[in-house]
Amino acid sequence: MKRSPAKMLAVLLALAFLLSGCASRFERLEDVSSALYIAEVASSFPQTFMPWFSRDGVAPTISSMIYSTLLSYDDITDTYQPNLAAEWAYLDRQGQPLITADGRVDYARLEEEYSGKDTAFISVRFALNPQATWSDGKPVTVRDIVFTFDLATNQKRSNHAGALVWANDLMHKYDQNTGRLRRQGIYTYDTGANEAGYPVSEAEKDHVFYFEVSKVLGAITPLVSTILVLPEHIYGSLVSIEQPINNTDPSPELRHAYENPVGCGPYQLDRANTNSQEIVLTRRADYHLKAPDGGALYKVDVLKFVLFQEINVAIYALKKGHVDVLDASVSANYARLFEHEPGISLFSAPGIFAQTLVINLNPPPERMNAMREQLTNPLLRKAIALAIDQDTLIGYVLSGRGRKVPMGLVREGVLHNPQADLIQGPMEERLRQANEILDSLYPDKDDKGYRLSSGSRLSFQVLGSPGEQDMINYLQVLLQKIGVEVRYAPKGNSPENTYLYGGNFDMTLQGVSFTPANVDIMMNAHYCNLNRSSNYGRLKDEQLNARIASMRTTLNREYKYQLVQEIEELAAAHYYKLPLYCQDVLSAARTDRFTGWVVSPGVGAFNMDSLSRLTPSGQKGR
Amino acid sequence: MSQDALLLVEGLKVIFPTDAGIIKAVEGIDLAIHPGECLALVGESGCGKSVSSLAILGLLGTPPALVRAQTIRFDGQNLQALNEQQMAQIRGKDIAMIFQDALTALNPVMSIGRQLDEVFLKHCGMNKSQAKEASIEALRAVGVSSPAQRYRQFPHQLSGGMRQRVLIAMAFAASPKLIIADEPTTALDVTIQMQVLEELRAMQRKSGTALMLITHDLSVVNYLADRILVMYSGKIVETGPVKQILKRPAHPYTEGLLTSVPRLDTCNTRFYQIPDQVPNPMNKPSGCHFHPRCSHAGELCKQTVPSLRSLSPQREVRCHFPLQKGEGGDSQHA
Amino acid sequence: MRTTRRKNNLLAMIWHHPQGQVGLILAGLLVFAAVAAPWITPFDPYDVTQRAEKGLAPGWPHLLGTSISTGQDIFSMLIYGARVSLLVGIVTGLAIAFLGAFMGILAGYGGRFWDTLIMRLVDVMLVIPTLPLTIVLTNLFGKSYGMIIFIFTIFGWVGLARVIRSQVLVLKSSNYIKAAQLAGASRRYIMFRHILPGVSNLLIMSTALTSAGIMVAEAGLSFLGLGDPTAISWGKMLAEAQSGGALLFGHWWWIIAPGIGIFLSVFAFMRIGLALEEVFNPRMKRSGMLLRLFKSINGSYIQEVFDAMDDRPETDEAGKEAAP
Amino acid sequence: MRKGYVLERILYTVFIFFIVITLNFFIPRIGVEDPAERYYPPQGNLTDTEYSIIKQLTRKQYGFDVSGWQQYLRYLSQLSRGDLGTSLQAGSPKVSTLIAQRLPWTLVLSLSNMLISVTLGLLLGTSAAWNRGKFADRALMNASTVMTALPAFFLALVFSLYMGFEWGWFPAYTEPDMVASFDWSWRAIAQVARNAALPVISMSIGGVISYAQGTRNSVIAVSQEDFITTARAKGMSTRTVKYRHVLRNAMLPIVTSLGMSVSGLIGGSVVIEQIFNWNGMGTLFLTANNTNDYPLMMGIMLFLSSFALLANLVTDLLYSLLDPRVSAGGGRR
Repeated sequence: MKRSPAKMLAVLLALAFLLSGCASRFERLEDVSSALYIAEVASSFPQTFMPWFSRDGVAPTISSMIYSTLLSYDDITDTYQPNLAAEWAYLDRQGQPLITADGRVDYARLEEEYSGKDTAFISVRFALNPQATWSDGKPVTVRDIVFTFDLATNQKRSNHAGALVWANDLMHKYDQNTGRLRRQGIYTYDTGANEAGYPVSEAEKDHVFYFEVSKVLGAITPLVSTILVLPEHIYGSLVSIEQPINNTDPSPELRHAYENPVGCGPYQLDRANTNSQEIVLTRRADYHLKAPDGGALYKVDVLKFVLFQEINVAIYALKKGHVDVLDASVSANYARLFEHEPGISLFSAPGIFAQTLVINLNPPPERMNAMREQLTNPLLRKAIALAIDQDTLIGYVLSGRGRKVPMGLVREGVLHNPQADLIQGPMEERLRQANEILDSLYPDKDDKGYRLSSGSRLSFQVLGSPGEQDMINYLQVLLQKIGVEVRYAPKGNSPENTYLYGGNFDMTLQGVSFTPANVDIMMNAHYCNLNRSSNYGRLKDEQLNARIASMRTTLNREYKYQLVQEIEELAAAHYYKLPLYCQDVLSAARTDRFTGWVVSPGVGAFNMDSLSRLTPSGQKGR
Repeated sequence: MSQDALLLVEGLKVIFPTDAGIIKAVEGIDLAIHPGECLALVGESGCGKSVSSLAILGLLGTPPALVRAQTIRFDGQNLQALNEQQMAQIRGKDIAMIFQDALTALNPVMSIGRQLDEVFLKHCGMNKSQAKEASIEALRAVGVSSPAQRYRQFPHQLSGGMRQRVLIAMAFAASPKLIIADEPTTALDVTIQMQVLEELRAMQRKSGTALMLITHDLSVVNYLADRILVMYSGKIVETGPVKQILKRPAHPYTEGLLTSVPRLDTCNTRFYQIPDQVPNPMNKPSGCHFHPRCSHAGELCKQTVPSLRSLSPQREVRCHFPLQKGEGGDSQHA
Repeated sequence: MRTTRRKNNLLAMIWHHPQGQVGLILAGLLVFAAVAAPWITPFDPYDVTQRAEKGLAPGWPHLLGTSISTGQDIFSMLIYGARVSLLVGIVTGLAIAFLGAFMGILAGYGGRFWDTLIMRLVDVMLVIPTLPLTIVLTNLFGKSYGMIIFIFTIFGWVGLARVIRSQVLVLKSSNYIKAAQLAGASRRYIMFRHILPGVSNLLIMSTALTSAGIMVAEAGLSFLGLGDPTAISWGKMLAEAQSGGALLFGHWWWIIAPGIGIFLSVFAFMRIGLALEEVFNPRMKRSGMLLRLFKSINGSYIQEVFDAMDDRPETDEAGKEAAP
Repeated sequence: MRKGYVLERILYTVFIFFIVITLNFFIPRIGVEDPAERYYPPQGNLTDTEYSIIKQLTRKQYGFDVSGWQQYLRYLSQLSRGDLGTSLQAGSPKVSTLIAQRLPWTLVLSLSNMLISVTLGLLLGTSAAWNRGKFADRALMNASTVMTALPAFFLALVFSLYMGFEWGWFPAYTEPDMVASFDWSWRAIAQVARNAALPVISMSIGGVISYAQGTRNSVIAVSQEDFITTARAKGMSTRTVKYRHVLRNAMLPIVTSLGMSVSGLIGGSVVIEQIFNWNGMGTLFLTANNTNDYPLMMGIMLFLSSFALLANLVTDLLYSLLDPRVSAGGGRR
């Protein structure tokens, strides 16, 4: 009797919860329209869509759908596809396009034309697609291009926007301190193209423009394929030196522009349905690119990006049918989960990042110690490289879902150099070689391994994130076989306590990816630049530096690729970044509403290619 | 004689079973209080006197206590046969209690006015405003200064003497027939003690209420009581009229109690102390419980429990070797 | 004197307390597991060569299966996890007892200045959100168990110091301290000879209870990934189970196993703490035991007790008649 | 007298608040000489000039371009305008805006947790105390010794595993459209209830038990007080004694612990929010931590501390209303 109120309350609460549990229903399962539900794994969604803002999380994906670049670049084939720019060409000294008969870039003539020393830059001509419009209906004109690239080169007005780095090779230069234009490098009808010797007719004045870029082959790719073009009619009046575009405290007008993006990409933001958990994009009917049959290039009307904090949640949502596709790679451990699941396909694409073991071979004097001193010896590094059995690592760490990487770190394509793979042969033989080297270096050996003359054991720490601990443990086992000890050491989660830039570590892990598009920048970053770049172990080799410099500046593409291959060999001989494996990209998508998913190297099931091939499967969701 | 007693208790026993053993708190006591009479229950702390009074009123929690009695009769009613609700009707109305420490005996978060009101509301059928008037009047009657103001105050805002007066006012509120006063003045300063005792006696005289006074302080007994009941270790060891017992104690324990009271008329420089401590209630000595501390004890005392023997019509003692023979006491009284 | 004698057979006193016995046995088992982990585990979870197929169900030889993410033997991880839990729990418990006693006694007996200062500090500490600050601090100073112990100690002394202070205030007004003061004992002497022994029971008891609390907190921090990333702890096991897909795969054993570890260690120390509380403070005895006693003593025995109180039959008559 | 007490408490709270603000200013500056070292944007292939520009800008952005004292004063004036700073998240949202977005969702969890814990705890605790030693009491005491050793996040995982994944009674993770599509319709409210079920249950089990145990012990302790005997001796009915005399006094320690749970109301659900993917302050904080968003972290810290302070103040004042002894002098502690 006395406990009845407590009991009643408990029963009521339980009932309330149970009843509410019955009301469960899911939007996607009832959605018959052509809307794709995409699970995004991120801690939060951006509320603003200034394309230059953020390179983290979902923002780049969304931005690339709302905005467009001048051209699209295909890493693998090293070719450009038109986007905002319908056509483009390097120009010879007379202003004639350097194009082969089949419409490709004529690299041979380019080299011929520009290799001399009498000119400081290459001229490039672009013609915009006249069909291209902004999502508010205004046409995309050369004014937008001028505004965008002018802004990107002016640090005073753009703050440290992401565009800063990529606009480096444009000859358009501003004074860092005054923000005044020092050298013009962009020309249109209105900004003196004809006067500068770049002919633009009256009829083309809204579509034709010229760039002057550094005399390197790598100059054009980042400019045309990474910088998203901004609408001049929106931002032109808002941005100034006082109110730079990438601003931590934007004016209300600027903020409004950030939050309500006007882009020229295939999709536009559906502000009404977008919120902190869901970003909704709708397809623009007037998008300038069309499918070969004249229909819409992308088959999906609506994209709903749904935010999940954690990959497990997203996988659960996919399994439950809350979403169509996961825009994140799935761990190999989860492959089993999808194998027998009807309506879900698991895709496997080769990865593009080679995981490497970086050895600190040149620590600053204050970071030097006895162990690190050993690592400066390439023979020791070679012994370590010999002992790394990629097959074992792929088997254990990736459950077999990965591929081997040669010493040159480039696995296939135009840059691949089979000669760079210095280490080959059966493992037993390699271990024997390794021990031979070590025996000659360290006469003091017991059953546990080698010792220095000081008596301390040959032992190194490998700095890694907690997720990499397991892999390092396997490395430990592999190197144990040749009597070298490595141990996991946790790295902090902020740059300052990762110790990487100060060279305060023995070894660490790093992903490396060299592609024709980035090889200019990345080879420099990985092997030359000592200042806060990816060259953690501070490799310094004059010959290599020179080779990379000429690789960056040559205008001969064949020669450039040849140089790249030589660099691969040179770098491999340093035994500096030792390849561990290349992890496959696993992705999963539901096939009950859409079929036609495709994957390509390094990319999961959700990609623009898939979007242009998806077809509704006709049957409603479960 | 027991027929006309206001309260008659026979064979009251209280035990507390605990993990370590059974505490025998009260081992069968008999007592009778007549209307208007003041009976003093005297003994050291832990002898079971407070427990007895609580047991009579049914205020002991069961558990932890177990209470047995042959008779608990009040005003012709068998209290043992009453349920909790009926007992509540008797408590406060017919039998009221005054507690030792007024600070802890008053609810700290209720104004004293409201605590007083409760009695009038419950037992006197008054409404709230009547109760308030009656409470203020009651406060005034026990000598609380500016009672209307005190009415609103909380216990911690009053002095010790004032609080005790409040308790007295509360006890007398419903004009009960019997008041059990458990060490009413122990917690007070000596000067305040006198004032409070004065008040208590005046109130008792005025209303003709019977008073059961529980104390260890013989001077208080001397001041208020008519009859004495000395308890030791759960048993009554001596009863009789106050004057006789104070003058001629028959039990060595009573004598000890008397000698330990500081007196102005004698020149003892040191107080007499009864040796040792009160016996462990869980493991009491065999025979007479007092024998380990008794200077007169013999072999008999260690083995046989002495029974309560009559010394004179009004006096009884539980001792194998009483100090006084019945006649002496009797003649004194006569 | 009395307290020292008590302390000598403290273990015995806990042992004789039914609840404490459970606690002692469990704690003993856990300590054994922690110390003997390398010998009693079938696999060494730190050794990658001893890993099995990922995501095995419980069976032989993997009693509790293997983890999905690494293929480590869950049973062995469970045993090894005791090390972290016990180490952090006990060390922090002791550190808190030390700091709490110091601060509490200083506040209670160090004079007005210290009292005000420490009590203000206590007020500030109580307001600061502990978990977020812990997260910030581990971020700043790196993740290690030393750091966790330090942070727990910094935040943990507050409650204990307050209790100790009020106990000291009670002691201070007690007669024997006053007597010692009158006798001219120095403050330091009184502090160490009288006050410290006076609060020692409280300290011993709270050390056990704080240790239990710290074990839960440590598991929570490890769960959030703030513990030593190289060590195997129960909290981290739970975090790995969550992030590694135990829920998706329905591998309940991977979640239950560390949960049992946490439960047993916390339970053991709580039992010991509560037993100490009751041993030191018999008034705290739980009513449930009393009542069970009521029931276990049969009615006739109670009756005997009551009967035995009566005066002997031969004298009884006399007494009855003599009664007025 | 009472006014004086209120004023004293308020002044004291302000004083502590000031200390907390100052601490909040200094903690993120521990060991930071140059914020550019700590917070500079993701690595790229920067040239030296670019890097030096970025450093300068970062310093300015964090206000490290002026001396320490000026930074402190600037911080104070910024706070006085109610500005908690600007997050490093894309789009530089205001910390206060982010908190305002997440706060209601955390409150949904913690308030229902508190409501359930307190009501059920009080009911169970008092009924156990009235029936001391009987079955209900012993069941509660046994449950409490077991449940206090089971941390809430473990329960949360177990519930999530069974009630969420295996049996599908409740969403194992917060449905992503819950926040997005919330519009105060019954459907939306039911959805919130459904999603909040598991987090709230796993949080409140411990809460109910500890409140029940606290209430029980408090009620039993008060029942043994002298004034309860007085009340019974006055002839008060059992009911009056229980509800007017015992409960009122037994509530006092409960109010204190209630105050403590209120001050932990917002910060207390970090782990649970993380497990159930609940978009509250806890996940906001963890996100800030993972992305080294110090302005956001410190803004949240300050908000939590201020909330706790306010809760403590209200508890103190409430306590003084319930217990007349407090405002007269001394303290409740």
